[in-house]
Amino acid sequence: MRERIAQFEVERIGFLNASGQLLEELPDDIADLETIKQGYRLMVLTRLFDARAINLQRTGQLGTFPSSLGQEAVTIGFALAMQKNDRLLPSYREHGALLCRGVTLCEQLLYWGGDERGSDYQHARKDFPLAVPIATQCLHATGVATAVKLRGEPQAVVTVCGDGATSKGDFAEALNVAGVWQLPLLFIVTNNQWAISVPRAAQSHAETLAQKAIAAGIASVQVDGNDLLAMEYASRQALERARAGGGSFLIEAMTYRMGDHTTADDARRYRDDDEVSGHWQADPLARIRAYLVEHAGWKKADEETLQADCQAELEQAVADYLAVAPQPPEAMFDYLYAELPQAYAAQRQQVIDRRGQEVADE
Amino acid sequence: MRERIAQFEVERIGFLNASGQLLEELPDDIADLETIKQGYRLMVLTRLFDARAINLQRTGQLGTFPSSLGQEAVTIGFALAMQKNDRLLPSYREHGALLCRGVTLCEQLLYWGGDERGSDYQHARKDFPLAVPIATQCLHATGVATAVKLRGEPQAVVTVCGDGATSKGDFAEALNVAGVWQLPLLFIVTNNQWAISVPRAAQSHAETLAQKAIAAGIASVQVDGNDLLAMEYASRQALERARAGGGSFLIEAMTYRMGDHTTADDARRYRDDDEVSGHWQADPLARIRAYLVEHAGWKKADEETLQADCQAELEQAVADYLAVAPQPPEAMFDYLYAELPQAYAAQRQQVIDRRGQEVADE
Amino acid sequence: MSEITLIEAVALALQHAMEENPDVVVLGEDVAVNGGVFRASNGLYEQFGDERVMDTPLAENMIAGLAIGMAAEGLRPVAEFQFMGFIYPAMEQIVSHAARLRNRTRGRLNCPLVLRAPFGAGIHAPEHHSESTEALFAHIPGLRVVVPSSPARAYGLLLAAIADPDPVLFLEPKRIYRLVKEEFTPNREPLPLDVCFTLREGSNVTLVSWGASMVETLQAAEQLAAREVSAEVIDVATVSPLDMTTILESVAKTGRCVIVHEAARSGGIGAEIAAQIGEFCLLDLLAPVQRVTGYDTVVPLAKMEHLYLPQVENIVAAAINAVEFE
Amino acid sequence: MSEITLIEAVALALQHAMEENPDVVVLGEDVAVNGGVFRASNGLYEQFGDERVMDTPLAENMIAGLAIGMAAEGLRPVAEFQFMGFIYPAMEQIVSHAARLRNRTRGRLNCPLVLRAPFGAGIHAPEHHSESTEALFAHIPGLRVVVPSSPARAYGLLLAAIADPDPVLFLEPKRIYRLVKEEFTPNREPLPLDVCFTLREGSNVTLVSWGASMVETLQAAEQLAAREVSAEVIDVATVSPLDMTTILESVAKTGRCVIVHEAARSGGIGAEIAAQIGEFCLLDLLAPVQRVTGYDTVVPLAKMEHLYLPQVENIVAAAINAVEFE
Ligand SMILES: Cc1ncc(C[n+]2csc(CCOP(=O)(O)OP(=O)(O)O)c2C)c(N)n1
Ligand SMILES: Cc1ncc(C[n+]2csc(CCOP(=O)(O)OP(=O)(O)O)c2C)c(N)n1
Ligand SMILES: [Mg+2]
Ligand SMILES: [Mg+2]
Repeated sequence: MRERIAQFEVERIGFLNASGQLLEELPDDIADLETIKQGYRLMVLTRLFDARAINLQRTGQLGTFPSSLGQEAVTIGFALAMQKNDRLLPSYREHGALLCRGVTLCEQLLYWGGDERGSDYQHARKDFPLAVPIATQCLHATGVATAVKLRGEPQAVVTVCGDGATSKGDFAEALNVAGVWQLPLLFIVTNNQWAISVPRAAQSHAETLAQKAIAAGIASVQVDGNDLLAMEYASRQALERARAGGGSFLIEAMTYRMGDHTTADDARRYRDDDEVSGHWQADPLARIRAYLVEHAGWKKADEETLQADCQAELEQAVADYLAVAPQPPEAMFDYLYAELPQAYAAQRQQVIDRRGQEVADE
Repeated sequence: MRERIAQFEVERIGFLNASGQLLEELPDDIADLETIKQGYRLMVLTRLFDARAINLQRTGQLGTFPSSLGQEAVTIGFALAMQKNDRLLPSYREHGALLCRGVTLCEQLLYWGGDERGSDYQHARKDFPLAVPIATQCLHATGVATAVKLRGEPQAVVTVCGDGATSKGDFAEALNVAGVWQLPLLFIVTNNQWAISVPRAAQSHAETLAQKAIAAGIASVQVDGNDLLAMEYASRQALERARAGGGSFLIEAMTYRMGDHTTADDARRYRDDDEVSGHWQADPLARIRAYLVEHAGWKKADEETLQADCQAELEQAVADYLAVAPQPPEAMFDYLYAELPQAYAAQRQQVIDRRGQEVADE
Repeated sequence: MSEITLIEAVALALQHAMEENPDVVVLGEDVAVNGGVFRASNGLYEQFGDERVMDTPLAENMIAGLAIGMAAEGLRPVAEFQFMGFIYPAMEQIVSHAARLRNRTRGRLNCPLVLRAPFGAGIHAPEHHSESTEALFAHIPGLRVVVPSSPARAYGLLLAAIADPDPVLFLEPKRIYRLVKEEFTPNREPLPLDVCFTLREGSNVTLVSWGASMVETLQAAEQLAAREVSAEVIDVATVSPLDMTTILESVAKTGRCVIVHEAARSGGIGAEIAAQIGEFCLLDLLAPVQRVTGYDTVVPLAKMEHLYLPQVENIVAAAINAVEFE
Repeated sequence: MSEITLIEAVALALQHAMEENPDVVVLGEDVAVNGGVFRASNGLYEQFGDERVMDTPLAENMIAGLAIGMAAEGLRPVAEFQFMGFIYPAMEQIVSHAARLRNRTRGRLNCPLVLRAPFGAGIHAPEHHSESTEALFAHIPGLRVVVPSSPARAYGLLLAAIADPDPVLFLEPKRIYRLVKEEFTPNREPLPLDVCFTLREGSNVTLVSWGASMVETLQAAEQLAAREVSAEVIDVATVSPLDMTTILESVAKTGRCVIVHEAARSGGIGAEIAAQIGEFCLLDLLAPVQRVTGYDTVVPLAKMEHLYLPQVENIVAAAINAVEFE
């Protein structure tokens, strides 16, 4: 005897077409225009930042850097939906979300410039720093969400990873415990179609990545990640649900990595420029700008002011970054433990002396 | 706009009710009665073996031992469906499947008695030994299946793990690569409702474990694991499909761990005896015996002969086991590498001398 | 005052820490209703409920990651790994996150967690249940590795580990979980981390060990005394970071040292101790530092386990060798 | 004969091994079309196709488990880990399976695989891209750990690792991937495993190192020569199991030893080498064995990386110390 005992489906949400036109009437509780403008501003700033960071890297003033070009609506969309006291556990490509959370451009440059102080966020004290080891942050997020839940805080937690990351066991383990413990946790999968050179299709045979949530018995949806309205809306709904005790949620945000994986990568080795160009049609910035032009009277002058403001803010941040004095060498030891064990005191002195010697030699 | 973009369902298969009566007409290609009788014999032998092994452990003649009481139809069901040249990568509770694959009772006792030679299977040379670290065998199985596929062998691979094991990332990673590489690989999840003291419901919020396959885009089904006919049938279909290039499959076999987790466990600490007794209603042995009585003219005399034969075979195996001479102490070194590196030669000599000293002291 | 076993001492420390500090939570496989497979968390679930004593799904990597997230939020998670042989799935979380979160964020986030695991051979358990790979963790900056060798030290050191603001791997010598009993008052006082304990004073040779091997090491000292060799016995206790001061002072006095550990010899913590003695005490040494250790093999299954473990006579022989060296 | 970089030598060895033996397959993240993030498998996908050069999904634990399954079936998988800092998810598979399959089955199944990983600091990469945790793996019986320090040795040792019937962790010093060039004929001949290479003979002090630090060690030997100190230079190459014979013979001759490694000092492989020198050469030693190493810290991010790495002058100073010791 064969009987059906369970049934599932995956839905997709999007409000704007590629030209920024409404696909249907917006829900009542769509983000207000002020929020969207704020989001657009952050998108513009993020795009400028990306380009500038690559430029700094090329000129030897920054380390390896991963551009988020083309993914701005994803990262800013979910971040707009977060409350200040929610927690973010990002991957390394979420510059826009970090900005939105109050992590300064200067802090972000410091980090990518190879200075640990860049992760000592002054305005997002409880957010996690970037996770480099893929998908590991998803597990930390379950712990943070457990703590939040145990304490009865009315907050939610957001963690972000890539399409490639969904192949790593950590992701499945995190979804699983989030499901069974009904944690207030939103998983954002930024499906930008590539994990360095490995295309989405070579990563999993699943038709959607949203359906990975089914394995954990949690709800999910696929969202047009280049549609800021949809990203903000879906994220906000999921977060409200989580804060109200409704449990975890997964959003697969469909987007495209327009740039190289990082400044150390050359994407032309493994994908056609044509494929990339095609995706410019779906540019999230142009799309939301068109929406603002049509629905919020966004003018050329507004745009020019915005661009100029962002450019100025960025240049100030770069200047601040370049002016930061180096850490003292013993910083290497000073944050390893709350109090440095006696066993390492001599080594600490050694690195101070060594630096002193270097300075004397110079 | 919200649209449905994917849809999934989970089915359940079973042919016999708890009393061994047919739920509906059997498919034409159901196992023939000889196979079922062979399976029943193995189930009886496995059950006797389990009891005897526990007894050996209690009397200090065997190490920690995990009983498979109640799960015989699962483990023998899928093993019956395998061809000799298929490969098995079992977990530690698959004594019945091992028997079916030609791993002798004596080898199994040797292993559980703490002698590595128990894993040097004489008749299943390419099957993997038991995996103790949970779910790790699922990954090995993907490698074995890849090798089989690369070489164009018309074989399939079976790997087995428990309900608890499905929470470990390895399981998800293995399913994922099996899906995307379309490997000839059958995953059996022996859902016996418990992972030591942790009940199935605390392990995952997924309604079924079969649906974990959806995350990897592979097909799956839930099977009444106490129904030998259904287990053999579902496994054979999945294996034929896999051998024909149809890719991977997952079977969630629903059963119940009737005994303690192992001889080191006391299940009364965490579950009611009542719960356990209830499950005797669904005893897989009684059920398939009832089927044989009704459909194959199985008589009391047949049963008595079978029991006596199995008992004799078991006692012979126990006698053989107890008579095995110990390994020489240097065996500790002799299988570590193909050739022992010079660096360890002195240590090897030391252990020989030490054993010599012990013998002299005795 | 009553006789307490090592495993009972662990359970008492967990209970007292949870009573003192509501942020202390216990998590792991089978730690709640079942009280842990060795009963280390016996009674905690009943006393503190499922919000503070959590059975997790079966995934060690997840357990570590979960604990890190909790710790960063200010909880004091104590996570149990059922056996040290099952801690490896958590390696990435331990090496790349637990040990680094404070350093990475310049102190903004930190990681006050304890990872407990029973370790060592000698209980006739199946494969992977006999590991002593403390050296893998001792090589990781930012982590502490603590190994008690008596009930009282298990109690006091576990309290200290839980109170410590940084991550601690707390390895419990399961061979002596019930073997060693001791009378002491569980007075809610931690013992100091990062220091060795000198268990016996002596003048001819220094015996250095930790964990279950302390039993054989102390017995060896007794036998040596009978042979007029006065052995100083040091329990390292915190195997990373090492308190070399205590060890070097002792060796400077005795001129001889035998290090005893159950772990494989090559690259064991004994190597680091011997290297530092060679570096800082060379001129005091009257004999080469010797190591009495497990072999560089996989721990054999039950039938040959006894041939793997360091025995009292090996320690005695090494000490006599050292004393007779010229 | 032509000038070959270390990374080119790796690629050549892979190519030649694949040409010689159809069982050799290459797998990992980005190894196929992209040719590996450092181009170690450049051209292999084009030459051998997707059946022998496989891009895997992103999961290191899976990569290791997959390779073990393949190896047990008689293939010769060479798996790439993109950086050593990302190998930890595979720890359970490496420790509990790769290193044990042969022993566990008394030789029935074995595990002829190679796990390649670039390692070490000094290229200004992000966090986790600068690891030198070879000691973690060197402590695991059943595994070999091999570290080349020149293009010719990378070529010959990788061929040997692939031909070896047991699992080998092959760690490539990425700082010198393109820094060191060498003329040699890639003649399809393996070099021996399990032996040190003496790169320079000398009589006053033995300098022992491996991997990228060989560059500074050889430079130090030059500078010492200018100061009339004759240094013997040994490249350990196979860091587990250790060829102590070569090292001990050298130290017996020179009476002094400086060990140089980039890894954190405590519990590094330098400790094992120093311990064995102390054990077997005590009376030959004219000075304490010294270790010039990375600090017991997380490798700092790019801006302070240079302060972490052992420098030529540190090695020279240690050698001079040793020579002047009394
Ligand atoms: C555990 C681990 N393995 C490998 C890497 C190297 N690596 C960095 S990014 C990346 C690809 C990630 O792809 P995806 O998850 O899709 O994120 P995206 O880069 O597209 O944002 C890889 C393999 C890593 N950082 N961590
Ligand atoms: C990696 C790992 N963690 C923990 C254990 C200890 N352990 C042995 S069996 C078991 C429960 C397994 O449950 P399940 O997968 O349902 O299999 P079952 O025992 O029910 O057959 C645990 C936690 C282990 N063997 N390996
Ligand atoms: Mg991606
Ligand atoms: Mg189970």
